[in-house]
Amino acid sequence: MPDEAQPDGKEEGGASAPAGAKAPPAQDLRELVEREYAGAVLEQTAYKDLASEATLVVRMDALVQAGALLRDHPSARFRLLSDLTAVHYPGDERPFHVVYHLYSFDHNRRLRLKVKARDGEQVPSVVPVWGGANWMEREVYDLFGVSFKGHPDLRRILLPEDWGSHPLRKDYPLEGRGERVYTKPRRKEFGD
Amino acid sequence: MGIAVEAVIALVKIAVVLGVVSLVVAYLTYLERKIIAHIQQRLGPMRVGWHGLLQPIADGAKLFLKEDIIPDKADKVVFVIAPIMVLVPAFVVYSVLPFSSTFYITQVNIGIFFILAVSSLGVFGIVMAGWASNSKYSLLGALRSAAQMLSYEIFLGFSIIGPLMLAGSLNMQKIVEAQSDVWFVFYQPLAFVVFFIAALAETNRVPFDLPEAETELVAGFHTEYSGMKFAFFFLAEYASIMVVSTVAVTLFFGGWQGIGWIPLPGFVWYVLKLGAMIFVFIWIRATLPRYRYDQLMRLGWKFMFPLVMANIFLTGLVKFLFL
Amino acid sequence: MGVVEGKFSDNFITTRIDSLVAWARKSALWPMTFGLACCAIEMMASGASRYDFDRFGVIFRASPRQSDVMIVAGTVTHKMGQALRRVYDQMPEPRWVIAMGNCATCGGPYANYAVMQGVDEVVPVDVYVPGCPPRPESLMWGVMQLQKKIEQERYIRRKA
Amino acid sequence: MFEVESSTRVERSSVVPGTEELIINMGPQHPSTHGVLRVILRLDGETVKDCDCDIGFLHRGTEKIGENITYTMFIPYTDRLDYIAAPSSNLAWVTAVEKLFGWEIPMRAHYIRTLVAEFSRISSHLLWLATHALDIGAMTVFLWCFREREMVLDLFEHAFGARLTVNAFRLGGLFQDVPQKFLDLSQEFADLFPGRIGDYETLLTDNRIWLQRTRGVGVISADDAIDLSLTGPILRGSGVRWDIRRAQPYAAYPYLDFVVPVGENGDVYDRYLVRIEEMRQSTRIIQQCLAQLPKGPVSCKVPRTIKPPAGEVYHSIENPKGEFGFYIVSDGSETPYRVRIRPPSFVNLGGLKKLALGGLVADVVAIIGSIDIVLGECDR
Repeated sequence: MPDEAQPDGKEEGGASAPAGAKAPPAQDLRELVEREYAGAVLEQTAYKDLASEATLVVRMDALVQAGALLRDHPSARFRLLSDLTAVHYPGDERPFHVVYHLYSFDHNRRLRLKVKARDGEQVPSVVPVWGGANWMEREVYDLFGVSFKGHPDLRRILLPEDWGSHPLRKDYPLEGRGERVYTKPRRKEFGD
Repeated sequence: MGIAVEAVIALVKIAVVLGVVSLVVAYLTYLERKIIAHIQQRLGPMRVGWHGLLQPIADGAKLFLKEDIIPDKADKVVFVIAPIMVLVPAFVVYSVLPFSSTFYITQVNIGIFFILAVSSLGVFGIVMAGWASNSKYSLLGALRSAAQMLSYEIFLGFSIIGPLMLAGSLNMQKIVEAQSDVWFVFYQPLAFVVFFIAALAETNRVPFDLPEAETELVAGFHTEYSGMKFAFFFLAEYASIMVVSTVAVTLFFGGWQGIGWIPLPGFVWYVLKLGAMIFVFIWIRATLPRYRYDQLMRLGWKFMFPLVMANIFLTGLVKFLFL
Repeated sequence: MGVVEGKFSDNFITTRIDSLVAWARKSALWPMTFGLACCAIEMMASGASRYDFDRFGVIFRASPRQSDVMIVAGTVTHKMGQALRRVYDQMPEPRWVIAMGNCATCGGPYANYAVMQGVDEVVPVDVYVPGCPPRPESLMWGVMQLQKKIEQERYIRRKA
Repeated sequence: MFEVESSTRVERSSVVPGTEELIINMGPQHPSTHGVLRVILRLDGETVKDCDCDIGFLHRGTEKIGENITYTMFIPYTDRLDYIAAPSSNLAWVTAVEKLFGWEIPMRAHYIRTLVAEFSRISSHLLWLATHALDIGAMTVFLWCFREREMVLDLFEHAFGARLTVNAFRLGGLFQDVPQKFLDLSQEFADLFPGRIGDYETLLTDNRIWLQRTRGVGVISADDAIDLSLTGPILRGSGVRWDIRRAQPYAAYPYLDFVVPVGENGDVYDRYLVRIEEMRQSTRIIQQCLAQLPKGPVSCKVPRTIKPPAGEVYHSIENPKGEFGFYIVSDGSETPYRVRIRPPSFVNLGGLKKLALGGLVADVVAIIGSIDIVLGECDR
């Protein structure tokens, strides 16, 4: 799959180049997390080495702890969960990448966390860490079918309850089946 | 014979008053639309007749021809009676209003009392409408309406006691005649303020239009009403505006009494004063936001009630000491 | 009212009565505020000072029971379609529908799983107003087209 | 409206007198839900005991569409996300894509973009004020606001030929330079507008009823607001001085002087004051943009086929409603692999429950108004 090869390719380029010159963005955060939870960070990337695009791929079981650490540690203070979404890479071993965009008011910097999930695997919910994740996780559940462990109220949010599938998955067609065939009312009812 | 002639005259008077009042009330809606439009830098109805003058007639005719829906789950009998219960009291009141020193349907010694008593019946219609519709918005609207109108009825009643003490009569004619020198609004400014606020609440007007608050309860107690029944509610609302304005003019602004030496017939004075009062009603609608339910109650009981009581006490004291 | 509807042949009196009925109906078109998306903003603008729908006797009512015409202003999704149909059913006869904008007309730019391709899948539409979103002038044009349509309707005369 | 389900009916069968909670269903077609939001309220009398939002009635699958069309073709769709401030959404998309490419945009384009984005902020705030005031019952404010809003829309028409969904910006800059008439009229508007804000304030700011309806209603503390990811005027109303225009400037904002207003109590009234002040600051920004507007090209060199390198970017701007961002995953082809819209209204609406509990029904209406949602980008 060319798709999921992209971040990896970037990561290799990023990891090899800055070894001498300068540390890649978010190196300090990686170290911060690793110090507390060794082996929690699986990958570290940054698009074009931009500080605003610093990305840490974390192990799923360490996600909530790492999130709480990043939120509370004075050198991180990522108190705002800007965004939470997912990307689907079908055919991959772990096809669902759940993406968290964090922002720190104190240090005015952004960080992207990623978790890669198998199909049908439950991702731990970050609602205890960032309350705003509630609706965003419901949306990911609705549109991707990724379910979250420990979410207080995991229901569909955008689509009707009886929709049945998850339209933002790559195998779902754009002009979809619609799932619900809308029965046209008979002409008679229109009073003509 | 005498009785028969009197009966015919009375019937003619009733027909005239009913016809004119219905038409005037219908045109009140036009007036409101026009005035609000101009306050909001619009034009208001322009296309239906000259400057939209036929608009109320078109509205009425359209509503008359509209399908009359009685919701499936509604309490059908009460649903039908409710608009009548609202409309009839609003029109019955006109029987005792003195339009000029000579033109009135009947002269009742307890005229003002009669007005208060009859117009307070309207709230039953509203509660019935809200209950019978079997819809939550209607029910909430009716509950708000009941609480609001019952409370403000009290202030309305108390606020007119001051002028009545000065006039020494409950007869509308006599009250007007008592103001031939000075209008009561100058003796009783507090009473007028309370009366006016209570009147706004009684007629469900902004800032007290909670029972039909469009943005909260869709259309409140008449959400489920369509066609002519809805028109009844509409007419009743504007008819009660006319009534309270008339009472205000009679009690506080000297009824048909003119100002100084300007030679105008009493009826013209009456209409002019009434028009001014109604304009203020519309002006307020275009200007103020809406109160919240609890704030409305607080305003009534904590502010207006003591005020009106103090007013009665003061009036009595002054009257006892100096007159 | 049903007793006289469509019972009479064309003659001077019945045509006069019918034109009077049509006049009343077209002069007091009260739309249901059915704002769904972008078009709703232009619909609001149509009611506001510059365009002033009130000139035509058009005032927006919040309750479907008291409205005559439903201006479907915006994208109708499958989720919304049911609610839309229900509101339409709550409106009393005679009722009309204006499909405002491309989305309500045919789905507009949203050819995908969620969007109903035109509101005429659930309710009968009288006037289609094109535009994305239509300018208030276009909506006004739509209302005037509807008025023309109402003028031609038969009330007590037999249907042609 | 939309009140016929038997489950939402008043149950009349209970003969035993007692109190029961009323479940009321506002929307999806209700005058004060600003579109097709459905709020389900559990009421005890008129007090809100529970509140649940049902959204998605305007879910148009925009993200899915984004995955199937090119980067340029997606610009008109961004218009229809936050349709009240369409140029703002345009700006978020084009800056995100430009970040993906790493293009250098000419200064003139930056300034014009900023100018137009600020106009869109004014138009959005005007619509907010209009509907918010209407919800609380003041109908004249509605029409006054629309009067000025029409002026802004006229300006858009002069520059881009459309009123609402203007499709204002292109990747790499602008489609063409704005006409001189636009700049003249902008100057005229900027001179006139502060007085008009004063007019609105005359009607509302010191109005006793307005104060009673908004003060102490829908209070949220700064910590709670951050925890719930609220952004924009709600966050600032709670006293957090954070504005992406200042914190992470884009377009021409680094060169402009403006104040980020904040509130103290985090209630509906403070949000009102914050937005009113933001309109004043926007006018200031417009004045500065017009004064400093540099000469030069309005677009950088854009290749005929737009094929960004593979990778992912997240870029957000300060929309009138909050943080509006795009997360784009590119696989190196002409269409994005994944387009994620970070919607401010969606996230802010998530805080409604926190804000509304314990209030009255009338407060819910005021609170929804003060959140300032637009369902286009809430449901996407």
